[in-house]
Amino acid sequence: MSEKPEHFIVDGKRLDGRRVDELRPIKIEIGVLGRADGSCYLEWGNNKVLAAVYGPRELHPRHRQKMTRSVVQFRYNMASFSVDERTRPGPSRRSIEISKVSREAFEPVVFTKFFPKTAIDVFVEILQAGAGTRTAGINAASLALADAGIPMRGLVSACAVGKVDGEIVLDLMKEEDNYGEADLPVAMTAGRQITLLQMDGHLTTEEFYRALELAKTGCDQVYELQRQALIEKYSKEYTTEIEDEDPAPAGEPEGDADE
Amino acid sequence: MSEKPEHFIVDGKRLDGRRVDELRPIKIEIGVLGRADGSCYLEWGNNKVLAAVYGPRELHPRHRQKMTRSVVQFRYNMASFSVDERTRPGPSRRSIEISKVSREAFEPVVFTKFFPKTAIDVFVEILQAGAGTRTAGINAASLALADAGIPMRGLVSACAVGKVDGEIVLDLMKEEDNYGEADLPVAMTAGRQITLLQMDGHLTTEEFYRALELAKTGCDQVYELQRQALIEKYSKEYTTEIEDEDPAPAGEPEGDADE
Amino acid sequence: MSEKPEHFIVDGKRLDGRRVDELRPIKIEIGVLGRADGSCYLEWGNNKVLAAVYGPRELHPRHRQKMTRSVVQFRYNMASFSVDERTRPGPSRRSIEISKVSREAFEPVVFTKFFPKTAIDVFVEILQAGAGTRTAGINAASLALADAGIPMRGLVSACAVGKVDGEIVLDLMKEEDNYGEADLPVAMTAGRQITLLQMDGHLTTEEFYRALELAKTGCDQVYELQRQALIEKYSKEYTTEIEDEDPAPAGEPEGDADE
Amino acid sequence: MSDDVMTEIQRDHLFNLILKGEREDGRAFDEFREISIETDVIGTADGSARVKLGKTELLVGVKIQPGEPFPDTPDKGVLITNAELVPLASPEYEAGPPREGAIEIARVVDRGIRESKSLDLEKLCITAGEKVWIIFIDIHVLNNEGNILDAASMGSIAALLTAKLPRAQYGMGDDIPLPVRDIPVAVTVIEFGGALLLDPSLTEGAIASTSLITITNSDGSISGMQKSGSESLTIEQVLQAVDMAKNAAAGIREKFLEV
Amino acid sequence: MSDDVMTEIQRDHLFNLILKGEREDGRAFDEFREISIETDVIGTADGSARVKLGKTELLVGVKIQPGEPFPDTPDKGVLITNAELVPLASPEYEAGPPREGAIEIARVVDRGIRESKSLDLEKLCITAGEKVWIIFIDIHVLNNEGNILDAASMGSIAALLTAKLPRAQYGMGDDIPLPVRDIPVAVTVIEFGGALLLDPSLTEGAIASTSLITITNSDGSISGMQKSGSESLTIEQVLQAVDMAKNAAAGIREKFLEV
Amino acid sequence: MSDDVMTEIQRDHLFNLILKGEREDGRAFDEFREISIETDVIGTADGSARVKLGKTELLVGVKIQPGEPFPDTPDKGVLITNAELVPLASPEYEAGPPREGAIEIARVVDRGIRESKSLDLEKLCITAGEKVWIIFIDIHVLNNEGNILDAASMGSIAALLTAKLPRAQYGMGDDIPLPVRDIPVAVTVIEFGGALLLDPSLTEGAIASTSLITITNSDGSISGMQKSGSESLTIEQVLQAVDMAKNAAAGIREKFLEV
Repeated sequence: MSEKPEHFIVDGKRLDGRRVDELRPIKIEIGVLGRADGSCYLEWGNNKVLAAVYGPRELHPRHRQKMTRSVVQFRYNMASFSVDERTRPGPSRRSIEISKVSREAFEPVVFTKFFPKTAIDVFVEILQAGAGTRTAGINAASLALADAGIPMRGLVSACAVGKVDGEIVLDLMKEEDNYGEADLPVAMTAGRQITLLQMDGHLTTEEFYRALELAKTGCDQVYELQRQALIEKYSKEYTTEIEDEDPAPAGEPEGDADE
Repeated sequence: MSEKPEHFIVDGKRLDGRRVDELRPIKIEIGVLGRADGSCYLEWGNNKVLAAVYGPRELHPRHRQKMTRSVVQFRYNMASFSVDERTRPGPSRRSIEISKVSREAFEPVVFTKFFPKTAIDVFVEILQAGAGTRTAGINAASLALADAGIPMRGLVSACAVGKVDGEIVLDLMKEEDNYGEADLPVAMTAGRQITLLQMDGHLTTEEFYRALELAKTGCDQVYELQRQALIEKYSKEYTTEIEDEDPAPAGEPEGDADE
Repeated sequence: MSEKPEHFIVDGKRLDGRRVDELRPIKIEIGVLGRADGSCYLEWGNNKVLAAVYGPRELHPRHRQKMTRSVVQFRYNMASFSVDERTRPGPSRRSIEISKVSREAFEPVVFTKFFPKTAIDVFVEILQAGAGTRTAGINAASLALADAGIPMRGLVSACAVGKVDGEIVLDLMKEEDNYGEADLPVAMTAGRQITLLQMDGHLTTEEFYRALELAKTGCDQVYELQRQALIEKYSKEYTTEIEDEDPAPAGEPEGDADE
Repeated sequence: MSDDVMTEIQRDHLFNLILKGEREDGRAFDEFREISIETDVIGTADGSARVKLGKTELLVGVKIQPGEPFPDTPDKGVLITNAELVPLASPEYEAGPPREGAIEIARVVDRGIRESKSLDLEKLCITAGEKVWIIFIDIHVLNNEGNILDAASMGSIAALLTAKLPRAQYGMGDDIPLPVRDIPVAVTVIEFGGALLLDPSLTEGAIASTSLITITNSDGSISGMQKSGSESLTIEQVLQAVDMAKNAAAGIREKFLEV
Repeated sequence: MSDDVMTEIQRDHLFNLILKGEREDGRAFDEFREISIETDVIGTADGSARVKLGKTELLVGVKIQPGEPFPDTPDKGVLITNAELVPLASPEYEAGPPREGAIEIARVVDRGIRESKSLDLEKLCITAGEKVWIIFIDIHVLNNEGNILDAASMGSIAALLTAKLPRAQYGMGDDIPLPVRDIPVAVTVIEFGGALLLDPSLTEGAIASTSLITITNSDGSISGMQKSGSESLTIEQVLQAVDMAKNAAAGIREKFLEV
Repeated sequence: MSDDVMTEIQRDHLFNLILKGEREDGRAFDEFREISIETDVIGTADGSARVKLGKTELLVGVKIQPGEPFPDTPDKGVLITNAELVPLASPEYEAGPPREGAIEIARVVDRGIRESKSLDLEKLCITAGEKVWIIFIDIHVLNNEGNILDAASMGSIAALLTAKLPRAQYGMGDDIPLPVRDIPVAVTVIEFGGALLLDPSLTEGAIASTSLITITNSDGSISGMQKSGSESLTIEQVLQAVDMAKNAAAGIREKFLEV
């Protein structure tokens, strides 16, 4: 673990040069896995996460089926090599809790009544962890659900807000997460329905209000990136389909979007 | 663990002042838990145990159901903080064995044929352990079964007999249990049917005979306390019911018996 | 673990006096267990293994049943005391892999289509391990299957070939296994169908060819011993049946073959 | 299905009550059931508390022993929080390792204590990098009639407040109180039909599964939050829930927890 | 159901035999099947025994290695007893961690050896508080045709009697015999139809599931008892069973176990 | 059943293609799908590789940390290989501890590296008997479209080739490359309808379940083999498969793995 820096914010700039209300760079690829019904690869700062959706599909064992709706299942999992100290494979208490609140971040938006007796399985793999894996996982899962064609009330967008050097800042990086004074991951819909909210640390009520405001701004930016990625993905596919009727295009291999 | 005392019996008195054939103080409360079908809280010397009964209820998984009778299940469990050295939560080999012999202490008396395909679940939690938890648990379970209205051939009453300083004594306390020469927990019905019998240590056959005799005396005393507790509980309820028809009684809160 | 010897082969003789193409002594007893449908006890050098077969019998849980065939199951297990350093009871990654390849050594020869929805369970217990337990287990399992009357295309015979002091040798003993340059366990039918093949170590392609040739010779010898054991077992039983009609034979207890 | 129908009826009933500003047991929306906290109830624990919240009841035991620090915090004591939802406490609970519900309770309670810096972990270092005090908080649920989480939070801090460092037992001087610097209190607010309610009963908790837990400290600051459950919350609801939780926590702290 | 009918018929048959003073295999009520105990059968173990009791057969291996003492007995060796009811030995046994039956066998055998002080654990201390000898007794059942427990008890003490402390291997001098001071023998007495029988066959054990196990020492004293099974026993039956067990144990000890 | 019918139809289809010397995706029998190996893709790992084999995709991460050697190799580093078939990668994979398929992949890859002496374990000793480097190879499957094993083998050696010993982090000097001496490559050959095919697609692998894996080194020698699957192979097939594997491995090594 790196040393605690003396200051996190100098002249309004953070350790990596960002403003207090600025997100780390986000890169999104939709539809990257062949077997899953929907998938998304997402990089966010140093995080690298992959989400896949399978379903609606039969739910086993049967006694867990619900007669009137689909059961959303969510598994957040860290690759052993995704953190500085190798983690043992398999679920930890931490990953079980994150899986629970992440599932609950989607249950409000998925139209589960459309698919009685089925399961909708969401799998998130953290390949490289760099502060904010649960929000990165939720953003990827949101797009994987869309890619799988699961009907939803809307996308879920997530980001964390925190406090360092006494200031409320958007999207904590690793040092800020390790040594900061508070961490507040939030997920919400474009309609401002909060579907995940956790907090660790120390905030006055006023700071909490400001943090929540900043989270809104952050989620808005994330939402815009998610929307762009979907448009790009599906317009490209549409274009590809049209191009297919033309003679083969020169120079560029087809199906790039799949990888 | 405390040091081994030089003598356990001085002038006919044991370390805590008891005679060799005297029980530690026992305190019984029946019907203490709201969710269970029957329950009992029991203190015995330094033991604090809680028993609950659920059932007859559906037995899962189905292939464990018996067509002609109910299946009695018994789970003896120690709270992590109930002993000097914190124990890890969950079953140990010791608790699995105690659960087995405790279940077998009740199978002879429960009218299982009345409730085919069902389970009768008995749960005993050791909250504070002070020598003799299995017998304390059985005594509490016996009353929890009665409180749940499970038809039985009779109450099961249990106590341990042991040997210290070469003498056969009733109801071992902790030091006697740790450093004594033998420990013999016994459970029986009022009709002298032995439903549990275990022995650790070293006894001649003659000592064993005497120990069994003393166990009878001990179980008789326990039985009397169990009977009194039931009478008190149900006569009080009966009284309460009658009082309910009167104007509210002054001064005393109702429903005390539930806690 | 013993020290590495300086030479494994001196004047054409190995540490235990064998030639390079010679098997260690093998002792076979068929039908040694009363409860199993078929069984075999086999000693091979310092290995002592026991195999039992149960089935065809109902397969639980039901969703694992196959509509058109029987499911072969194989469990290779080491007794805790079978090796120098006590092993913890229960499956290890090694024993899970050996169980898999051993099962696959029999799937090609068992007529599974005769018994849809059933299981054929093969259990191998390693009681004393001395290099080559998996091949010893397969040879015993083969005879236990025959003893259980499971229809098969033929017996499976197994042995290992290895390389020590740069030479290809048959049937590695413990020192050769620990310090040798390669180990190649092979199982095959009398018809030269290879049903198990694994290799560890370092061989040139030419050495591999020669090793496979030597394995054939070894499996042939094993097959002959297996065949003899079956003949002896069943002719003895036939004799016993005839003798039964005579007055009781003097001196020799009956049913020896069962033990 | 019949369960679903029952739930539907109960839901309608509760909803109609709420429209009239009422709850099934007559409480105001921001009113707790009767609270009782009894400390030092378990002699084998280093600190303990029995909490009753209406008929909900649980025990918290604190055990303290020397052990190794975590590698990344060599000069800090270790806090381990565990919750056991034993099957004695509710017909819904099953035996086995903690599931996500129990894990969430333990982790939220743990975070409240950890993040409020209520426990001065630096003072729990014995020899840096080698030996520190390990503080185990074990939450043992006895009767679940709703709102286990708030009861667990009260019980945990109450048990810590009365716990003693068992230094004498390890030859390190006299026993001293644990260094507790703040009194974090978790309060659950559930949302149902647009209304926010404190201290959900069992039925209320089952129907309105979505809640916001807020942990506040003596100075009114927040040290932990968790949205739990399958519905979303609006920002306004979150802000109102935080206020309700803060006020309720202040009352509980003053009345039951301050010395 | 059909199983139940079979059991009913067998029960009647056995009961009718017993009324006539007979058993299905012609033995007297207090007669054991043929016993054979062979020691030093496993070269990889430090002590071992193969026991046959009629057709019941099991192996006991003793492994000895240096390790850490328990914190509360820093100057004593450690005894660990384990029983594996592997699925090879009976169609009823399943793979997996030991269940209550296997645990009971291991614990009763362990108690007999421990409580008789047969093993001088003080002499198994190497460096107090740091290093002691760990004695593993592993009971490996090969064929269950009834009365595993008595066979396990005989095999365990026989294996201990021939075991050597492997001091040479750890550079501590010459190997010496384990310090065994007494020969405890467990004898099971089953009750059926009012009669008491020794050495139950598989059928007898299945029908008359209730037994009293008594462990007696060379001087006739008792060092362990366990009632096992779902019926009760009268005091007279207990006393008679103890006598039968003591006599049988004396015979077994003299004939098979004394050097 | 319908699954079986589908399989039957696919089998016939593939078989007809093979008779014509064709495969479903137009490849030659000895032709791999497109291979892409990207290294140093995970910043939190000490070495890593992302392998694509057609649409099959997996990540291998190498983590290195100091730890204790195995007692029987006190002067050698430790190699631990693990494969996670996470449910994100295929609808057939389930969450939970590794099953036999994952264990076989991990163990075969491990053997190839270990037996080829590719990793110089002696050089990974820090202090003999006390501290050595532990090398964890974690194979994380992302998308299974057939032939995971070959991809895992390529990825593992590629990750090792770029891995660094993190000496700086532990104050042992500068980071240096791992001592890798050889480049073992595993190649799977499947048998179907008498033909031998390289790099099975998902369908081919499912239909022709029997394969021979051969691991060859830079000098063409063999350091590991494994027959896997439920059918047998002839000796001629084995010899031909070894040749095919050796040639393919040479090509892969030269093109993708040599520096």
